[in-house]
Amino acid sequence: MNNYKSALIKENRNVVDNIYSMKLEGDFKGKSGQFYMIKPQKGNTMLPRPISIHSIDEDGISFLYMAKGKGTKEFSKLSAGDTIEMFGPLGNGFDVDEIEKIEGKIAVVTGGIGIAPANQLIKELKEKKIDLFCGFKAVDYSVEIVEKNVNSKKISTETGEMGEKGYITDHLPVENYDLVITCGPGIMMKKVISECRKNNVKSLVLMENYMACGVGACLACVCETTWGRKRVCQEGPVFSGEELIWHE
Amino acid sequence: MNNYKSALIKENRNVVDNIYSMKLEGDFKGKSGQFYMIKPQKGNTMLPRPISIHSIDEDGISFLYMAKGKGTKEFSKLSAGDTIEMFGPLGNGFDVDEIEKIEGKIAVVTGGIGIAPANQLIKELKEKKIDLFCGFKAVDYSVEIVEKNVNSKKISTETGEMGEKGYITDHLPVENYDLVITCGPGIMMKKVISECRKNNVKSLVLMENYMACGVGACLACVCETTWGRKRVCQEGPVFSGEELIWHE
Amino acid sequence: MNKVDLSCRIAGIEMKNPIITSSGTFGFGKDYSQFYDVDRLGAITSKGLTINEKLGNEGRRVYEVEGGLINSIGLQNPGIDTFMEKYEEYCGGINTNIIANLGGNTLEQYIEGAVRLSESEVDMIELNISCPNVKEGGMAFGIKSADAFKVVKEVKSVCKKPMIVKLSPNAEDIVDMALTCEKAGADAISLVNTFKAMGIDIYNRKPIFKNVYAGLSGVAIKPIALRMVHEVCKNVNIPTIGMGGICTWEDAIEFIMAGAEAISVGSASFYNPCAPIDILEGIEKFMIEQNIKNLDEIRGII
Amino acid sequence: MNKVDLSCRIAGIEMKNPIITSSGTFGFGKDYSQFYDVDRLGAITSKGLTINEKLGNEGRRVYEVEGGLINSIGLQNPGIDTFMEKYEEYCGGINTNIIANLGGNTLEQYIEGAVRLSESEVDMIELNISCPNVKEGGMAFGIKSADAFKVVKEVKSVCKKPMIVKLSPNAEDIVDMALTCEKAGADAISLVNTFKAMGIDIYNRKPIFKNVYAGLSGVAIKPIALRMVHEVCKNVNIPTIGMGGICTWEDAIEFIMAGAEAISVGSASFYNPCAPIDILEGIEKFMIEQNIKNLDEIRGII
Ligand SMILES: Cc1cc2nc3c(=O)[nH]c(=O)nc-3n(C[C@H](O)[C@H](O)[C@H](O)COP(=O)(O)OP(=O)(O)OC[C@H]3O[C@@H](n4cnc5c(N)ncnc54)[C@H](O)[C@@H]3O)c2cc1C
Ligand SMILES: Cc1cc2nc3c(=O)[nH]c(=O)nc-3n(C[C@H](O)[C@H](O)[C@H](O)COP(=O)(O)OP(=O)(O)OC[C@H]3O[C@@H](n4cnc5c(N)ncnc54)[C@H](O)[C@@H]3O)c2cc1C
Ligand SMILES: Cc1cc2nc3c(=O)[nH]c(=O)nc-3n(C[C@H](O)[C@H](O)[C@H](O)COP(=O)(O)O)c2cc1C
Ligand SMILES: Cc1cc2nc3c(=O)[nH]c(=O)nc-3n(C[C@H](O)[C@H](O)[C@H](O)COP(=O)(O)O)c2cc1C
Ligand code: FES
Ligand code: FES
Repeated sequence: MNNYKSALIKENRNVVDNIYSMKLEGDFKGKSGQFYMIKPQKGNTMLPRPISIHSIDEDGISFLYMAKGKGTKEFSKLSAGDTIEMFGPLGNGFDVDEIEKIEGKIAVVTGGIGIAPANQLIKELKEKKIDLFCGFKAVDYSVEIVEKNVNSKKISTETGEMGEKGYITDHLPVENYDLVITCGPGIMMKKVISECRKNNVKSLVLMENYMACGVGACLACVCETTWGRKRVCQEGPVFSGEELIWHE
Repeated sequence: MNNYKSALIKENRNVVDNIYSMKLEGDFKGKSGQFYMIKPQKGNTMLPRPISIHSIDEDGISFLYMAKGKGTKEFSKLSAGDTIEMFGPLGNGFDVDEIEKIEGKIAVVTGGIGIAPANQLIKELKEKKIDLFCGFKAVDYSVEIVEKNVNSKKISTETGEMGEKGYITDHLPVENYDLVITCGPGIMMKKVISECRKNNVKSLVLMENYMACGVGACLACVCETTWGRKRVCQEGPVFSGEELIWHE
Repeated sequence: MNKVDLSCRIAGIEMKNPIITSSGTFGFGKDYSQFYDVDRLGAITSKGLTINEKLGNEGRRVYEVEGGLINSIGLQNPGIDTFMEKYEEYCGGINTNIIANLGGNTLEQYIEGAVRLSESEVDMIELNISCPNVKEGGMAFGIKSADAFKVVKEVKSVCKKPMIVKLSPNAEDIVDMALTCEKAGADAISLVNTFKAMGIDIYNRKPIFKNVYAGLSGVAIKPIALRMVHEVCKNVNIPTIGMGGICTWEDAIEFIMAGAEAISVGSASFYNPCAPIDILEGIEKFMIEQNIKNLDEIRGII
Repeated sequence: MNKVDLSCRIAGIEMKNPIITSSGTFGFGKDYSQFYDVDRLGAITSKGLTINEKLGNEGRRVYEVEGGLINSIGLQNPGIDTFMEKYEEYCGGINTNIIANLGGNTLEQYIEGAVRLSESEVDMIELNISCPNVKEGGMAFGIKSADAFKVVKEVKSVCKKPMIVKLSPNAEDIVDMALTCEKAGADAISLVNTFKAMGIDIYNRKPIFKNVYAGLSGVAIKPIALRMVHEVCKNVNIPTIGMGGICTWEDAIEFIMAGAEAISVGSASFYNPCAPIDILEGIEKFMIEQNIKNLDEIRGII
């Protein structure tokens, strides 16, 4: 049972700018690409927000999140000892066995906070090392904890302050890969998918959308696919680039 | 200017049962019978609640309150270091000079949390010692800090656990006094006033009512007087027993 | 917990308790079974169903506001035929009353929908003339009593299941609307659906929703919904299902005291997935404490 | 702060900024001068005034609900004559536009009230046909457009001040109501007044209010009020004052983008006595940041 429960925050640390890392101790379930719906027990927002599993093991779970709107800004004000309410794991998550069966090279391409789910994925890909491409606005974060499991990494920032200057998609040789996995802003993922399609490269996409229920009941979070409008929280959040249809 | 400000809580202590004492440090204004509108900075209630000055001096202010409904229950969950928002002092307050001019004996009669404003009043009555009558449900509170300034005190509880058993009004020889000052539940104050009237004894009453603005603007808090419907927050909360008209 | 009797009856259907989950917030009933046994509920209501499959609205579909939620789902659903073919998958194994919520754009679609659903296994049909999120029909039938009369009467004449009519709070005159639906043959009334509302993204200078207007639900609407339920209950003789912002058992008791035979929980499930069960247990506890043996003792007491 | 132009114009009256305080939440203007200089506001609106003194309602008058406030004040006021006699005491020294809110139970009372107030020093009259808290008249005139037409037309014909008509969200058809008032001669429209709502004390098994129904205001109603203001602004040619749950400068900008010429702050003053000024300063800051020189650049952009 996916019980709705409350959990004490072990740590809620400001990583850089508006990026925070929240750790909870205890027995949590889930795998890469899945997410939890979380909200502060005391706060002014009532809807929980979907946050990916950034790291999970026997000791507990951690989330990496960007304080961007009302809900995540409330998260950022919490401290160790505060209580959050949560339920999960939700969504399909990545099929790591299938991914590991891929013959050839795999790239993981993240934009901004898209690094959050990538971390757990890379941890789980034990048989397969990947090439990591991370784009950020101005400063990078969380890359150091990811990189020990990767073949290579490339970082770019829009301002050029760190890594290469420009969008990460400008530095991604799609044609060298057999599978590209991407999480990040819609506009970036769209670009990645269309490059993959042009080059006949398979892709996997972690979709985001506004959610209400998180469990498939409300149809708030649908995205367009070749097999109809599908729920990001249920049939997703992981879709193949081939099945997604992008509107603007 | 009666600025709207925030203040850090110095202490928020559970006195007994659902009675709490909240202390704030700093420079606050006000006198007995006046009140502040207060609310937690973070919380689920938006309207501030009127709370009497329980004690005020150069070091700060304290409130004594009963956690009974939504608002005051939220107060009770606050801890030292949390922020409240507040404005005041509001209302007319007691005219201590006038009270001290009274020739003869004065009784202060409180019911339950009505002891809160009585404390500051008794502190201010330097020239005049009073007889204190306090009624409670089951246990007394805050009486010890009041009693050093009084001639005599009598306590009653409804259960008889402490002091005399029964209502405090049953133990009050109104006819012995020249002025009776009362704060507490409406039903008790009504009884006190009617006894005073029968015995031709003057009385002063600290009225309560539901408030929205606290500053005279909304007319939520009116009570019936011989000179029209008057605002507890503005023309009150202190009224003379003679001018009040009680509806049920 | 055997001491109290929570049973109630809507349009001849016995319910073990008055807790229903609202259309569009509970899928087809199984999504929340990961949190509790949904059979414990008095009834569940399906997502709005239409004769043909509907893709729903484009663009953003939900927007949180203070005290509420604005949604623009637009009746996305697989269509009644698919629902009936895959009934096992959607509702199979659920052992409580199932209410099918029926939407439509035209009178013909409503009639056709009711004919088809009459052959299904659902226990009741809730005629939704109050959806603010579809361009034609939908709420249009729920604004003026005269428009509602026609659709309710005609649908009722073909409907072989007990029929609830779901009212819009945007109706011109909610009491007249309820009376009209009663006269037209409704077996029960449910209210309220969402309030027509909007939000604006001030930085992008655009409405939040593609359709501009969308439906407000959640605790924000509770005091208005409660008033409407009270007004309706004082005026009609058929049973009423009260809803709109019910989040706690106290809210539910308010609606029952206002006269509702049953209550329905919508958006609250998003805030707390266990809300319907928490409400059920809260009501039981209140009844025990207050020595209420049967909800009839307090129903409509206001 | 000189870089931006916040001025606006309602019914020929120049206002230095679009921030008004709402009737019934701001006394006669001076109560909040302990918090800030009320002259900084674009206008202030008086408590509802009636021909004869009114004592207002008995019993509880305010009740906090989630996201809002239900009130049952019942137009307590000293009467227009006393208001005019003691004008100095009530409004003397206030150096901004003063709007007198005019209430009544009958057509005659409204007419008489407008005649008297026309002789007063107030700058505008706001005809309140939307108060849910008086037994007769009040909101009754604000439900059906035909009823409103008569009172607006007749009052306008005797009113020598610019006349705003304040609409009720309980109107059967808000757009038709606004158009009707425009046709009947209103110089401006303000909306919304409070929503008819209720609360129940479940332990005492009694309604919270003696009158059972009372008026809901506060942030809970904002998304609905915003939609109504938007609908009205798209349909009338006279200026509109938008209100209903405006608590932050962002809320105010939403109403302006929806088309409001000015906005009015009501219950928010109870939550934060400095709300109107915080909103004013927030709007100025937003304009500077977004390089908006004049609010006309964004007004009605949605
Ligand atoms: C499956 C899934 C996994 C996610 N994992 C993470 C994660 O690990 N870390 C993290 O920081 N964020 C994650 N997100 C995004 C996160 O849920 C949103 O940022 C959050 O809901 C925003 O809420 P808010 O109240 O802060 O912002 P809002 O006030 O709702 O909006 C603020 C801004 O954020 C944007 N926004 C809001 N919600 C979303 C959303 N769901 N998708 C895209 N943009 C949005 C809007 O454009 C808006 O401008 C995930 C989303 C999904 C669907
Ligand atoms: C001038 C003044 C001074 C006050 N001083 C104190 C004080 O020093 N200490 C203290 O504990 N309380 C004081 N009160 C009462 C206090 O303001 C209320 O108890 C509080 O507003 C209740 O809010 P709530 O949200 O907890 O309860 P609500 O949820 O609003 O109501 C809970 C219960 O409290 C009762 N109640 C609520 N508000 C009032 C009220 N204003 N008057 C009477 N009964 C009410 C209701 O009957 C209800 O049953 C004072 C009130 C006034 C008007
Ligand atoms: C996301 C969402 C989808 C909805 N879909 C439907 C629907 O398909 N049919 C319907 O009659 N009502 C629908 N509603 C309205 C609810 O059933 C309910 O009437 C309304 O939300 C008020 O109740 P609440 O405040 O408890 O949510 C929907 C509401 C929400 C929030
Ligand atoms: C306590 C209170 C008293 C009110 N009195 C009046 C009144 O006398 N006349 C009137 O037209 N509106 C009155 N209103 C309605 C407000 O002016 C305003 O239209 C409504 O509260 C919605 O705005 P808000 O949500 O910002 O409060 C009153 C509102 C409140 C809360
Ligand atoms: S969030 Fe409700 S269906 Fe996905
Ligand atoms: S609380 Fe508003 S007038 Fe007293």
